[in-house]
Amino acid sequence: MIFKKLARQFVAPVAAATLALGASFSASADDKEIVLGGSIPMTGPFAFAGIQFDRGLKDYVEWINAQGGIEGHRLRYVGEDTGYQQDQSVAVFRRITSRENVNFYFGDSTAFQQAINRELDRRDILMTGASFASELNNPDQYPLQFLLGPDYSEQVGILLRHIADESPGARVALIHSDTEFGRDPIAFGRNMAEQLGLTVAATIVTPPGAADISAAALELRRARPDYAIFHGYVLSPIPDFIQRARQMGMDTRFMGTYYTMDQGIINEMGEAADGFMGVMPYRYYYDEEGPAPIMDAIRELHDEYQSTTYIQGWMTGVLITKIAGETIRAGKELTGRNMRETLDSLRDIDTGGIMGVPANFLGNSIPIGRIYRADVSKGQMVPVSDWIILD
Amino acid sequence: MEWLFFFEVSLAGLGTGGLYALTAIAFVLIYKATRVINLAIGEMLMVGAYLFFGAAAGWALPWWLAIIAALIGGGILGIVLERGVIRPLLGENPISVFMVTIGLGSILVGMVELIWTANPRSLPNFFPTDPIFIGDAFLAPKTFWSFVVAAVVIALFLLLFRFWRGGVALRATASDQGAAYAMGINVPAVYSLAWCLAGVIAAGAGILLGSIGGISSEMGFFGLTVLVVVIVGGLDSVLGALLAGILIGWMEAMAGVYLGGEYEHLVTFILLMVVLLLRPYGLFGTREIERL
Amino acid sequence: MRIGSPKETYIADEALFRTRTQWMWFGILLAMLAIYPFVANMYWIFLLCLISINIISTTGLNILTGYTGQVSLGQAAFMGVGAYTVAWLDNNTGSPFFINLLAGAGMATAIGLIAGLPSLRVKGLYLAIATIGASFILQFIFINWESVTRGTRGINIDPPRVLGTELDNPDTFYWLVVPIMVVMVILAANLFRTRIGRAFIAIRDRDISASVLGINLPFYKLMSFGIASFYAGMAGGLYAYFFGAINPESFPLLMSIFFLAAIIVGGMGTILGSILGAIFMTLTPEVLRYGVDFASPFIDNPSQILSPLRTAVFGAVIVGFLLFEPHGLAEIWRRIRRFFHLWPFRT
Amino acid sequence: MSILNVEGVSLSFGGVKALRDVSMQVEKGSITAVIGPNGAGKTSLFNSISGFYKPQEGRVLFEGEDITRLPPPRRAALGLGRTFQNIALFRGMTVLDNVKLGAHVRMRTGLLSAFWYLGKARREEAEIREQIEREVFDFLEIDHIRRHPVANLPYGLQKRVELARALAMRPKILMLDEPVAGMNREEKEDMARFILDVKEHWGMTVLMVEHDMGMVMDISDQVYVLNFGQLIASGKPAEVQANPEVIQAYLGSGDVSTLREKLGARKRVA
Repeated sequence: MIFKKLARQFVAPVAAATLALGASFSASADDKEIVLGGSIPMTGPFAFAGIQFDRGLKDYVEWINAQGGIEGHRLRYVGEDTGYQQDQSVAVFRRITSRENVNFYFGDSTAFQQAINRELDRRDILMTGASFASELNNPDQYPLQFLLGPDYSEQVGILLRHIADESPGARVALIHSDTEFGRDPIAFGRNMAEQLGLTVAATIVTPPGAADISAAALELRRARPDYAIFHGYVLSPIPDFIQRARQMGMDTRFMGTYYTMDQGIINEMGEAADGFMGVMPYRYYYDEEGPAPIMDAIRELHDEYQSTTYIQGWMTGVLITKIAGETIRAGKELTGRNMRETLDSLRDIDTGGIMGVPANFLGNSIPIGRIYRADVSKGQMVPVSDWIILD
Repeated sequence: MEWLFFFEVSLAGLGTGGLYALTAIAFVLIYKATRVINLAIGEMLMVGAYLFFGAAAGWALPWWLAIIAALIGGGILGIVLERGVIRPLLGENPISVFMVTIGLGSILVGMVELIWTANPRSLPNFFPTDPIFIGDAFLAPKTFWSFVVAAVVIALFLLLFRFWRGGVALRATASDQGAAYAMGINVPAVYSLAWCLAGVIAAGAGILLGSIGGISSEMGFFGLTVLVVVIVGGLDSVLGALLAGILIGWMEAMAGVYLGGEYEHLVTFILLMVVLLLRPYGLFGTREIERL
Repeated sequence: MRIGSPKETYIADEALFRTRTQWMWFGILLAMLAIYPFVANMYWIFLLCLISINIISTTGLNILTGYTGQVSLGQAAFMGVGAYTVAWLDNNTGSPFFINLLAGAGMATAIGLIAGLPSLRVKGLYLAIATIGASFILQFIFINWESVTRGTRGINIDPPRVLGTELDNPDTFYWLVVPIMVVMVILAANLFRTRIGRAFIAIRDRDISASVLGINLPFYKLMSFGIASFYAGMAGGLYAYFFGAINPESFPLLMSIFFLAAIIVGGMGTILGSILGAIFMTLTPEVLRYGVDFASPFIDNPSQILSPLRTAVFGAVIVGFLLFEPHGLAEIWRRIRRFFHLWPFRT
Repeated sequence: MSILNVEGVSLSFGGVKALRDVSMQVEKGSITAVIGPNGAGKTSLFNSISGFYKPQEGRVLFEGEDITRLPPPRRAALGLGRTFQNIALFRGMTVLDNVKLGAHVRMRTGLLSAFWYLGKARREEAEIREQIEREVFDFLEIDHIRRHPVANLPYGLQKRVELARALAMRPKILMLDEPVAGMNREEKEDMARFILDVKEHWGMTVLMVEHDMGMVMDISDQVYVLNFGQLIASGKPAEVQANPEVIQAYLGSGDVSTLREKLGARKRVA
């Protein structure tokens, strides 16, 4: 079998024999199908999210096809593991696009989404993905990409907005990892804090993969901030910071951005997580207020808690469905550029309740989020603000 | 306040330095006995931490039993590596052996990810959590206790090295292999012993490190700093490893606070380059004499 | 079976390919490379472009480590220097791509020479560790010299243009990268037909005797560093053009280890080894993917074992070759060839 | 006229004095031998001359020029060629490449030319090859093994290849460190013949360290005797042989192999 597969990929598409074979799997030539490719980090350091994206995307695709697809077109999802390595992500993209007629693509990292940008333009594919990098939120440079929520700067912006509302003039510390991910919103955050009349008490950088943050924790204590915003981490070293801060008798309120805000923070940190806040653009699985048909569908499909990254997979599906659906209705071909036009024309998108308010793109992002707080006694994240729309 | 802060940061740096020193001892032990530069030391440390995690979280053993299991596991790992891979290559070009340890590191990472996935985990906490104060200076309990444990283990090791028969055999082998052999010391057994002990020490260091900052398959990166520590100290010097470990731990903490976290590793590696250029065989290492 | 071929002149006997058969095989290889993009699909063309870039870098490292005996774990960082130079020129001067590539290689050479300075003081493993230090410092510069490197955000690079055509896809880029690769491999092979190449090998085998025989060790060691970095810089520049975007994380230490593994697997100190090693190491993950695909009905979560499996196999390949075939694939190849030379008379 | 002058050279490693105030002269076109019991400092003297060791005191003059501070490669370029006591062939190269490497200092190919292997590099390689074939391979009778890797050659041949490599340098003075050590009678005789030929046909100066008294006495013009790092005698072979201090040194050393060799030498001389 494996040899057959190898042969299929290797041998010229010009050869007659291969033509026959090729036709069998490039079924996408038949325009009744919409293909979503994906470089998915099923393994590696980002696997916790990648596995959930994959599940979410698969479930959504099954669900929407059961509903009759997108304007009569079946949605098909083709994803492969990248191990969260940029070269692998590119290789997977090349592999999938060289045998499928891809309309949408899901990328797994900022670096990859940047690197492949030129190729999107050439192949006329619309991309979204795991990255919320502010860098990508630039329609001039990245016309064929969109983000699944607020970019990292906007996430920090939403947090700062909340802080300014809650305690004007508060002292804020920014703690970030020395990575592309970590550095992303810092300059913006410092600016915005000043504009909002907040004081940036410290900006603390931790080296990538740092295990011991003793000295950084002392630095934090010296700054005595009212709030500390973590960015560029998933979990570690946040619990350690919080634990040390409590031991040092600090009453700083700690906050995180999207990828920190999953249930994991409660499960891993236990008691210490209580009161941890953060920004979340999507409803949590257990957030049942208001009409939310998509959330209902998810809850119907799964009895147990589904992570926010799983819901991010659905969010991808919902947006794709809107964009592709509108484009088809306008009688246009499903090219990246056409769909970008559609995206720009969309107003007040109904996300089926994943976001609590109608969504609007601003540039490439949807700058909407809400502040949630970890309530350990309930074992849940509870909303502490209304939906905040940044503009 | 500034001086207090300086003092606190210094203490925190010493805490990390203790772990560097401990791991460096494992490294030096292997180097002295078998002349192998073991780049997989960081990965051995990581495996130790994961074994502890597996025993404590997976099998739900009490933490002290899990530690014992992890230490034994680390020792076995050391023996397996030595017998399986290092011994067949002894006497070969040292560069081959060096590269084999790089390969081993990669295998260990792959295995750990296969078993436990690449998700970062946190270890059950087994240190007392009451804050420690030295005068007015605060010291995080984890840092304090891990430093204490590291210091005790190092002291124990030094005693062993000095007085125990196996330790004497180790030292004899390190100073002159041929002579040790002629004196009836079972040199291959000493090799295994060195790797085994180093495995145990590395596993212990891994548990300490993991209990401070959590574990992940990337924590082997710690080994690179340890490599700098032993180069700065002198590859074959236990004393050098101790002092350089403390020094580098302190320097990193200082750089992290006064320059910024992005400078932590930079100062380490600049120190490395300076030492290599000015004193290539480290502060306390033995200079190798070249022959025609 | 092939028999000895008498030579008319010493020049003929000193040639790169000494027999008609060798020339014929070389011709066939070139012809196959020329036909390849017309018969392979885009993905396989992509892979061959990637392999070519890796061959260039591996060949450079093999000159330094395999031939001259100076272990370096800085090859990826030097590629980074080449890539960043190309990216900067591309974005700021608009100079033509071949100028950029040469400038990238030149800049990498300059940095490589500086990074090679410790080789005058220390050797062997100490040197390997010094190169780790050098790559960390370079990495730091990539991240923090924002005005040039754009820091962690990375830089985008426009595809090279030849005669008005953008080489923006593997099937066009192929015609840039493969010829450069072939030329650079031949240059490397030539080097070892001259006194410079011999001096390198002499330094590896017995540096002190070499010195007494008239070889200026510091000069040739640095030259070797320079050449290796030149190759790395060229590969890095091509990498930048090929992927169209680079960031500091594009050139991790792991990549340097990859090249080191490639020369171990291929064969240290042979040009053929660099080629075979780079091919093998680039394709191993592909083969594993097919393997896991094939095994997928029998295992849980096949997609979740692939990348740890790759990591483990990567290590196992290094260990395995060092233990069982220290001379690498080139030696295996030689044995196969010898078998056919003598066939059918001896086996 | 002397080509090489060693003037009051002293060398010590830590506390150990390897050479104490050693002076000697090598006449142009002669065969000069340095003998002495094991550990007498013969090889240290050689290494001081070729530059691997830096003597603490004294000077080394080559053709009247002070070369004491020159690094080894510069000395090689001036015309000091040598072989090594423990064969120091480059195991990763063929016989031909090893010998070509000997000619390194005489070649001028630069990096660019080497890469393209056009013009200069190509011409120079062909010239050197032709010279080596004509002067060295034919002479030392090793042309049949030119493409062999040196690692697998028998000991005697390896010694010969080493000599070939030194000759390819076309040195003004050829320094041989125990050229016949470990050889059988036949191989020794071959080597002695080669050394004489080198002197007679090529007019090359030879300086050698050797244990084999027979050979030393047979072919040397001048002999220097070292013991405990000091020069204890010098002169024509016959004079040295008769010197009681030399006999004492050899007997006193209790060096069995040297004694045996010495006795063997007597027999042959007689």
